[in-house]
Amino acid sequence: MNPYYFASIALILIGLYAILAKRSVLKMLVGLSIMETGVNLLLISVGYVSGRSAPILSEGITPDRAVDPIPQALVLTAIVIGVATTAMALSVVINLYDRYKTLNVEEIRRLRG
Amino acid sequence: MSQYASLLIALPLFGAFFIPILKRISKSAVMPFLVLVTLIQTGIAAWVFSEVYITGKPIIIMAGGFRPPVGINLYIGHFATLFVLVIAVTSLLMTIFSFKAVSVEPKDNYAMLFLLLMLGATGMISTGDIFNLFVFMEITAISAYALTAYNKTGEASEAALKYIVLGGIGSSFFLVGVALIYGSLGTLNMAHIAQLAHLISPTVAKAGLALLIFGLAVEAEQFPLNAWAPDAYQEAPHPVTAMFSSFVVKASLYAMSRVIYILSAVEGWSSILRLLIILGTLTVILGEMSALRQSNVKRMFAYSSIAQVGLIAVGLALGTKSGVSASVFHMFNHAIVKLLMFLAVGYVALELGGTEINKFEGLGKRMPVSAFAITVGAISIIGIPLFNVFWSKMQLILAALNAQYTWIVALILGASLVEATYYIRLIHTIWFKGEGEKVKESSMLALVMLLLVALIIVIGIYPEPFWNVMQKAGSDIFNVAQYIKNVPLMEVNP
Amino acid sequence: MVGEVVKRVLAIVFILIIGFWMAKALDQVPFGQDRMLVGKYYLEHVEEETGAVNAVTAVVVNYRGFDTLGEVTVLFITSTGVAALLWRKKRKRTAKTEGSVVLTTGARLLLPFIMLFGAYIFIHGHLTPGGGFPGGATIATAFLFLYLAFTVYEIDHKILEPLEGLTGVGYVIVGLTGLAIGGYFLFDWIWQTWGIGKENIGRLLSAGFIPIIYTLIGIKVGTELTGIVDNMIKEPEEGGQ
Amino acid sequence: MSDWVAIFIAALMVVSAIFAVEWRDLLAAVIGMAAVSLFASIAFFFLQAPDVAMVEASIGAALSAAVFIFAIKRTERYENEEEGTGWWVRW
Repeated sequence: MNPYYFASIALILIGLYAILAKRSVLKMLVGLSIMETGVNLLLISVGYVSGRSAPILSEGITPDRAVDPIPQALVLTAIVIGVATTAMALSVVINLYDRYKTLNVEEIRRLRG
Repeated sequence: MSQYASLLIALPLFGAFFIPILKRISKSAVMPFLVLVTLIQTGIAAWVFSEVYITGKPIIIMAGGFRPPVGINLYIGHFATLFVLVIAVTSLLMTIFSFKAVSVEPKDNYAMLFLLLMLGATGMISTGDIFNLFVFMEITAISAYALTAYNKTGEASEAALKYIVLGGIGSSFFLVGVALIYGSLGTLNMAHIAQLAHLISPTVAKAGLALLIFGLAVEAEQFPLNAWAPDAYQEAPHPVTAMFSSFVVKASLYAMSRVIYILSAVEGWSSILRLLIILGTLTVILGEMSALRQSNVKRMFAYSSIAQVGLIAVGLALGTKSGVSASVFHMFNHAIVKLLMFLAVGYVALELGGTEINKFEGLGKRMPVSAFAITVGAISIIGIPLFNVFWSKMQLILAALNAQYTWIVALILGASLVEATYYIRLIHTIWFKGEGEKVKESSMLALVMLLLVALIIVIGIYPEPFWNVMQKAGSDIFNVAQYIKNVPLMEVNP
Repeated sequence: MVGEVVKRVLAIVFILIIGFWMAKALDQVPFGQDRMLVGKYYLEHVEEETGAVNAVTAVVVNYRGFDTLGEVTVLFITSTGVAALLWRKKRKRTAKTEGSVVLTTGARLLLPFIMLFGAYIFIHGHLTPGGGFPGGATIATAFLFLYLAFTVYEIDHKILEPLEGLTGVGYVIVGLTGLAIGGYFLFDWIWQTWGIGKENIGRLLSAGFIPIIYTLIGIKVGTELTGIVDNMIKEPEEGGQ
Repeated sequence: MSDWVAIFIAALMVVSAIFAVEWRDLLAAVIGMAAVSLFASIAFFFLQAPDVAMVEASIGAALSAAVFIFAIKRTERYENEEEGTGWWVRW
């Protein structure tokens, strides 16, 4: 298996493990962020074509010598969206800490039933 | 001319971006401006609706003037236009409610997030590109996170955090699914994917579809990923809860059925349908069982909403045209009924200060209009004849019988029975328990509630014209060959 | 304690199943092969249809312009949402130690250059790697420097928020102008209708509305990220909740 | 040659991800996360995606780490001792 594919699947799974098994809210968000990086790496690897160069058509690079531009455009969007989610989550965490004075998910459970 | 339907996307965006400027001029103009924008949006949606249903042809919006699959296209067909109208009307009614219901500052940020939630759902329903669907899903989701936590209490933050964690997992799964499908087909346009679906290897298609379904299941409140829903429903501001239940879920359900049906040419596709049926059934059972033991009325309605959504998913996964149409009918009815019920409950909570069941004792004497609205909604959702949900449950049962799924009939009837148990308990509390002095109800909100009650009864008595519209909308999802033909695909040679 | 172990094992098994299916599906999508379909079309037609040399920029701004509009909206939602959630009656900065001499002087000296560099990145988006998003992030970094160097520094919200809105409105208006002139939302009327800069491909004044949109995006991203940083860094005063 | 580079970067990413998840000091964990992003950005560069590499380095690594650090400053820095499964799976 290709090392980039392996790394992206490994990152996704490590992130998922952090979300499922960690108790600190911030650690879960770190996991989420790692998972998103893994997904981005996967998208870029899917668009890569061996032996070709970046899709910038200057300096004698013809269309048949460039890699696929679409996954790169998608990943640009996905990175920004990932950071947006993270920032949103962190401001929720700050509010949560103001009220509960803890980041342990075992203690953050007033809503039940 | 039909390209002007892209105002459906441009107008809410313009409105949301304009609010920070408007705030500098006059802070008190923000909420009236919100009403104005949603009103214009409703007008455009009504125009698009009449256009599509009169000509019978979908409107294809090509962004940037590039024909699909090169450019992104919006596909406003029979289904999309119907639900865009539902979204616009719901938002208009909820802005009116927001005047009363939202008192936490900063209200201008609330108005922006409100508009963008509306925009996100509109885009999810009308897009024809699988990655654009992801972008609109994130717009919907992130504004939903912010609105859930808007009250800034500990509980609201807790609910929002659950939502964010699950939503983050879902969006990562969705992207992996997109990567798999793009990697094997080289295109992202839904019609183009449908056209090339026979070329994709079954393993990739099944894994990709399963990932897409799990990604969308967060917003669509399907079983393993819906733990956020009751908490968020309970803690979000009341108008936002009504919007969640009435169109955010519906948009994701539609997206789910669309991505499933465009790949229907794939070998072993029925196993994906079976997966969705199992998820939907578990959602119904767990939702109804949890609703039964709630003492908070808003939370109870949330669980009831989840159960109905499960029924819709089961109907969509039957794999027959009548099943999809019945589901669409149920979506429409459920949107109206839950809008009414969350509006009434939210209003009661504002006046009486809480949604615990003991606050509802004697409600029939204290707030008769709201009590009447809740009662009609409850009776309707149980599925009593002469109310609208009866017809859609009926159609679901017929569709299940046609598709040889007898146990689904038992599921629907059992769910109705459980619903009857807890709703009749609530109705009993409202009308026959406790006393209290009368509260003056806002005439504007009373008018809105009575309007929705009237709509429920009209659909209940004359279901035929509505059922015709729903059948058209259902075949819009189900008939993939027609969908491919409607999109003016361009030849792209490999 | 046994329950904990069982849960952990269940989580790991669940993760491994997901990983197995992903690996199995990826096996059918071999690495490094040419599977382009629409991508090929973009590469072959990008110069004639959009005038950009950097195909990624053309895809981001022209072909998939809707995505980018949505992406900008997502950042806008986040900055609005963060501002809404961290809103308090009274807030101020609580940092006590001023940055070191190196940091303060450096921030003062470097600030215009960093801003200029950011502007360079987003104006040249159609020619070189970069564009509105990294350009905007660079500008935001300049403000981050200021926040770190000076304990009392605060950005002026009277300018920041309207600027953020104004650039967004500008983007929508550029799209609507396309609708009015070319008949399609986000239509590149400068390139396709007026044909300005056709002889200039590969130089700065080309590529239709890409530089305009990337400038708008750059300023917008810069203000939004600065707004997020500003909201995160200010803490509520005592009793100001 | 380039295979070895790929394997080396992949290994670095996985190792820093594991550290990021396992370190109890949240500040260190965030640095680990930023390292993952940074190595990913190098990987993007090798995969012929310079645009993405720039965005990942500036937004994905630098700014998101900065936002995390501000959040840690306003909450707490150390994770509690024992760990277990989270709470959202339950109803």
